[in-house]
Amino acid sequence: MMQTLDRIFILLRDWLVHFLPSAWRAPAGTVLSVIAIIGLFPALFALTTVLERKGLGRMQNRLGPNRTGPLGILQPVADGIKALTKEDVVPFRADAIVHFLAPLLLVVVVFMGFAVLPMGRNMVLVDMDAGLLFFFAMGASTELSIFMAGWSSRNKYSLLGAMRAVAQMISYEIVLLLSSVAVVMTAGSLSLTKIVEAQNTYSFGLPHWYIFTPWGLLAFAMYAIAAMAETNRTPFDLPEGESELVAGYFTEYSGFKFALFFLGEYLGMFSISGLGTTLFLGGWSAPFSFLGWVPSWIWFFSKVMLSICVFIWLRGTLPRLRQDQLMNFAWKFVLPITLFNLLVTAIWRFLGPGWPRWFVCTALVVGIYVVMGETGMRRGKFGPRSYRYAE
Amino acid sequence: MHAETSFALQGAASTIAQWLWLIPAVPIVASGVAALLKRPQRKLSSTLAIGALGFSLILSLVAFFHVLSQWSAGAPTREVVNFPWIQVGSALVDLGWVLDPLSAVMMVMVSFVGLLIFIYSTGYMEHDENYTRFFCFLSLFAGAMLGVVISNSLLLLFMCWELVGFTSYLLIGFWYQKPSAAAAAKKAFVTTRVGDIFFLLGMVWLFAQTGTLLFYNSGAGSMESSALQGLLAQPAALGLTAAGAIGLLIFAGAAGKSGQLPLHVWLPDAMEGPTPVSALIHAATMVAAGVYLVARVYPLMQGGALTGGSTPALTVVTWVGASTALFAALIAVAQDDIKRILAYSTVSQLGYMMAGLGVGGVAVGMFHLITHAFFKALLFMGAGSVIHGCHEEQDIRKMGGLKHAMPVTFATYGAGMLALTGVPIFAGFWSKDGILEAAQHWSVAETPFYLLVLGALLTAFYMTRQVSYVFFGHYRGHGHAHESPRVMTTPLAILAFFAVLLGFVGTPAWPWFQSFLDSRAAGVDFARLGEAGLLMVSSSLIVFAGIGLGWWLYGSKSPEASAPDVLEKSAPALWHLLRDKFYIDELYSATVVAFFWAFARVADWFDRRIWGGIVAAVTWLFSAWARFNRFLDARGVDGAFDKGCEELSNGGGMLANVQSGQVQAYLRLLAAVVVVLAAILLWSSRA
Amino acid sequence: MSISFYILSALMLAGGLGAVMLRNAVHCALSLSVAFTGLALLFLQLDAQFAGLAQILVYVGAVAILVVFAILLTRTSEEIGESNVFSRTWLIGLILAAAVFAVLGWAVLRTAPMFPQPSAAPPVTVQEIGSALMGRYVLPLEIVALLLTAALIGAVIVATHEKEGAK
Amino acid sequence: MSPLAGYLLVAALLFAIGLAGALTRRNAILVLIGIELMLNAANLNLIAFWRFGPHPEALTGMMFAVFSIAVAAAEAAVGLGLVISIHRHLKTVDLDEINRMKG
Repeated sequence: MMQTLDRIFILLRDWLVHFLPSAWRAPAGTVLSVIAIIGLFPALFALTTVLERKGLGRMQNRLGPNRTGPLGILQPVADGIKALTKEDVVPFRADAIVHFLAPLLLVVVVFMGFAVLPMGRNMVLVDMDAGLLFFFAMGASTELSIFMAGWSSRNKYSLLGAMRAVAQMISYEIVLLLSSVAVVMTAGSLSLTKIVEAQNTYSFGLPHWYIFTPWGLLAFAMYAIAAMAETNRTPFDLPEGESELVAGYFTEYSGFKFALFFLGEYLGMFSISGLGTTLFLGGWSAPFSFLGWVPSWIWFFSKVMLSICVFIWLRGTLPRLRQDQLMNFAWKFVLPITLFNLLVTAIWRFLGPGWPRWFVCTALVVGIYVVMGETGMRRGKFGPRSYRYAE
Repeated sequence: MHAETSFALQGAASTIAQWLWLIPAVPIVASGVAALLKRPQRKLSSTLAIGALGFSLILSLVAFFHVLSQWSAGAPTREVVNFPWIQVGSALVDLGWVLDPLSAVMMVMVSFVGLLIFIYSTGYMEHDENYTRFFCFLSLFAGAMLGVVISNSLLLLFMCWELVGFTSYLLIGFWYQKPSAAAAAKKAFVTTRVGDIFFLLGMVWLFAQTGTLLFYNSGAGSMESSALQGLLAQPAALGLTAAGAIGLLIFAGAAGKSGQLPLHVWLPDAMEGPTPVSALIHAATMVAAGVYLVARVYPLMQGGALTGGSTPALTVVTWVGASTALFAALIAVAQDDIKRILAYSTVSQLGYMMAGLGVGGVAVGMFHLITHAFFKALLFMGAGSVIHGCHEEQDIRKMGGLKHAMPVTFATYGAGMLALTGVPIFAGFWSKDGILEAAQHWSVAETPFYLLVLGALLTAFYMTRQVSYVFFGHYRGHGHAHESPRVMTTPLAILAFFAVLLGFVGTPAWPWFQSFLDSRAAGVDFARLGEAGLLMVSSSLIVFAGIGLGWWLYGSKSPEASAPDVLEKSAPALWHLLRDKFYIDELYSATVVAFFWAFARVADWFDRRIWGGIVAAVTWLFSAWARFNRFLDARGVDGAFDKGCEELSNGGGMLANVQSGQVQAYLRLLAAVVVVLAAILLWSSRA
Repeated sequence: MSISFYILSALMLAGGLGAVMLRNAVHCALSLSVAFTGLALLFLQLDAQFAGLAQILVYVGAVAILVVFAILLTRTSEEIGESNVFSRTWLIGLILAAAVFAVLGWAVLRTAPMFPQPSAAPPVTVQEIGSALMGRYVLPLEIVALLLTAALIGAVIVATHEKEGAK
Repeated sequence: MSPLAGYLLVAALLFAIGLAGALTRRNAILVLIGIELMLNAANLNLIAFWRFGPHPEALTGMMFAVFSIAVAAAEAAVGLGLVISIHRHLKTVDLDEINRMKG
């Protein structure tokens, strides 16, 4: 029973394609799963928007949207209709083609990122050997689209926002990459499915997720920070800081394109959370060995939604950084720690199983964290601003 | 690479054996960190050092109990971990560390006493401005010493050995602004070098013979039968076997470190260092290193002869030890500096250990080493506390009556003194008595035994003299004395405890310690007590005689600071001979040092006159030749050359126009050339 | 010669042409990234998965962005309607480029008959590449690491202000 | 025509395009773009030779390409840095106007 429930989607797909002649089945199956992904995540997106607005509302001691539908569940539908029916305004001197292409590129690229995420046992679109690399390649391409959007709008707010966004994303992408390299070093593979398999073992009923190792914990913390910056979420939402530049790079977008950007941003959140889940939280594996009977995809999506909730929580909690603080934080604090963490991971790998590596690695991790914090604070690296404008 | 293959382990060593290297590594790392601190942070550095050594102590205890359990289980008690270090030609040099009763006992002793000394130093050095540096050196020293203890390879041992020497140099010369301290440090360093040269020779010889420097390597080590047979087989000079000769060379190194005749001169001068250093160097570690080394290479010396029987090498060791024991004791009688007296007594006690090794085997010597480490550390730290209390006064004639002023110090010091003199039931009694007994039954000669007995008498005498000077009578110093802080007295108390009781692990009735070292089963039989009883009684009688004599001469009446010594009044000549240490230093400076001075002067003269002259002549010739050349150049060559240059520069000027400064122009040119060349190439390879 | 090859190369060449021909510098940069993407896809088609993805990651993700930044930082005036984006000697350049292509193409066509017949795709996993990088090619890897570090520092030093105060 | 020849021709064409760009543009950055294109053409050659060469399993060409990608990144960074500093000094990136370095 539970087996079938676990494999339900695969069975469904196979059942659907078995009507076709055998030659077409494989491609048809792929198409089906693509459609499933394209259908599923926007739905999640809709759900999340409600969740976020209501959650934020509660944090600010007010009720969120509660007019459309029971408890405002239908709010996203209303929003969607509004976005679709709105007039699509393109600024007069804007670069029409680029202005049009930017949101499309963003959404397409973000969607492609999902192709390599294993969302359950045997539930991955393309089990690519270099899956992680593919994911990051796609992630890297989003910056281009954001720049296109900002530049093509011929609006200084948009351009500034885009510049900020791109600078910040590049800076934090390095961190993102390096903190996942730690996992790759341990799992010995770039294939996300293999990484999940590597974590899907238990001792004393507890899973061997990488977050439960000293280096893994540090790497995950850094990953989470970088992920927030990568998706331009608070406290790293300078690119769209309303108080500073109207809405950042999509100031000049309206109607459906705006909705696309919105969608892209949330999809980015999903995919990054999915990757984090896969890398550190054991992907679709159950948190306790005795819970193994629960279908794997349930675990995956619950973990993803959990991290989304953390995103929302942080947005409701933290104030916004300043641009120079952001950069200093990336290059002078997070990056060094991540690099050092690679070293720790190597030591972990080198020492081999046994108590010593726990002892040594924990000491190192705590040590580096304390030392970096101390020096950073003492030198006032995160202190007063120091801008330089390009002339 | 997988973690499993990270260490090239040999033999199935237990976890603790595999991680043994942490014991020396941690203090060394700690000292490195202390050295790298941006600005001196006193608290942090001392905490670091103490914590590191404490960690080593814990690990050593773990190791010790591991060995203990192995032993009591009757399992083999020696575990080694070896790994290849470098490849010299075809020979592969291995390093490694060993865990056996000997090293286990040593490392526990070193780290424990060392830890106490560290704690003590936090009090003693409190007002020193180079506190941080001091602790950096201290823990480096401790780490190096532990390295000596655990190393399973003569080479590794030698490295750590040199490191020990170097750090002792740093520590003795810690107050380098005092010229005497600097000189003492230099002296210590150079003198020990003399021994180390022989050590190095012996090592090289050993490597040449056996092709390995590992002590134990599952049958292939140099201390194991297969290698030993080869060494014993082939004779060296003077009826020594190669084994014996190598052993003696290494012993020379040991003698240098642990101040045996004739290399003892540096040790008393080393008193210039801070007192904790003296305690560390003279009591626990450095001087012990020599004895420990001899114990390590004992198989070489013993050279197959059964215990009881002796070999030339062992005979030499015995004689050197015995004579040192008496000699140093004699000198100690006539010293006035509290620490110098202790230093000379250390030398003489080391003599006892060496003699013990010579006559009685590893266990006897090592037992005395251990007990001595405790009570001598106690005495030194007590002396330090006394000096501290008397405002940095070291002359015992300027002290006195301190038993009221500093009761804790007095009590502990007294315990240490009794242990050193060998009053029954105190630790020193058992260990020294073991040595005496072994010496008595020694097959080769009687004399060493009597030397040692005489030494014992003198020991009792001078210790009594010192104590009565320091603690009895009335205070003769300036200011008034005060008790030392708790952080200094507590270690004293702990050490005193051991100084009193430690002896019982090795009584003749229950030779637990000895049998542990020889990894035999321990047993209790009081019959042995009976056998040894006569000697015990007599030796304790001798000790009491010494004490009584000392008390009669010094204790009863409290002499004035300025008044000449009692002995001086009775036998001035002898007194001055002793006081000036048999003029050994003068002898050396008159012979060895003077010789090198003369040699240096000769070389200098030679340099100035002969070589200088030749060089000057050559210089003159060349300069003359150069002048001639210049003449030729100026007249002949230049003219033509200038003309050529002119032409060239004109041509360059023309070519310069091609270089327009336009990047793309260069690129164009490049592309064009590429096209042409490629075309030519293809065309030519057409056929 | 599969059909996808033609499509991809057409895409890439179009991107390249755009990168060198368009008047607006930013458009040039964007179409440059199109060319990069096309090239990456060609790599993928050549079963060089790793190289292709690395190509996207490095070029589209980093180099293109760098170029764009540089363009925006060095913008003197509004490029729109800038009179002549081509240098005075553009004709010579064009001719030379054509000549180079002619020579190269000639060389290729002449040696084409002796090309080996296409073999089956080599089954090369990332694992192998990694072990090769850590094994046979470890020295080049280290050198490249050094080079990258030097380049990073150098670029920062070159691009930052000389005058004090500003960071 | 064998596939290798096709790839090589495409690479040659890309190279020529890049060269043309490098030779004809005035903006220094666009010249750099051209150079990047040439580099990529070379990479395409390497990969093609690796794929159709006699020993694909040796990975030589692949490694060469990967390394050259890495080096190209460094080259771009330094080159653009230079261009920016030139612009800072001369207030222009027009190569026709930059001719300070003449003999």
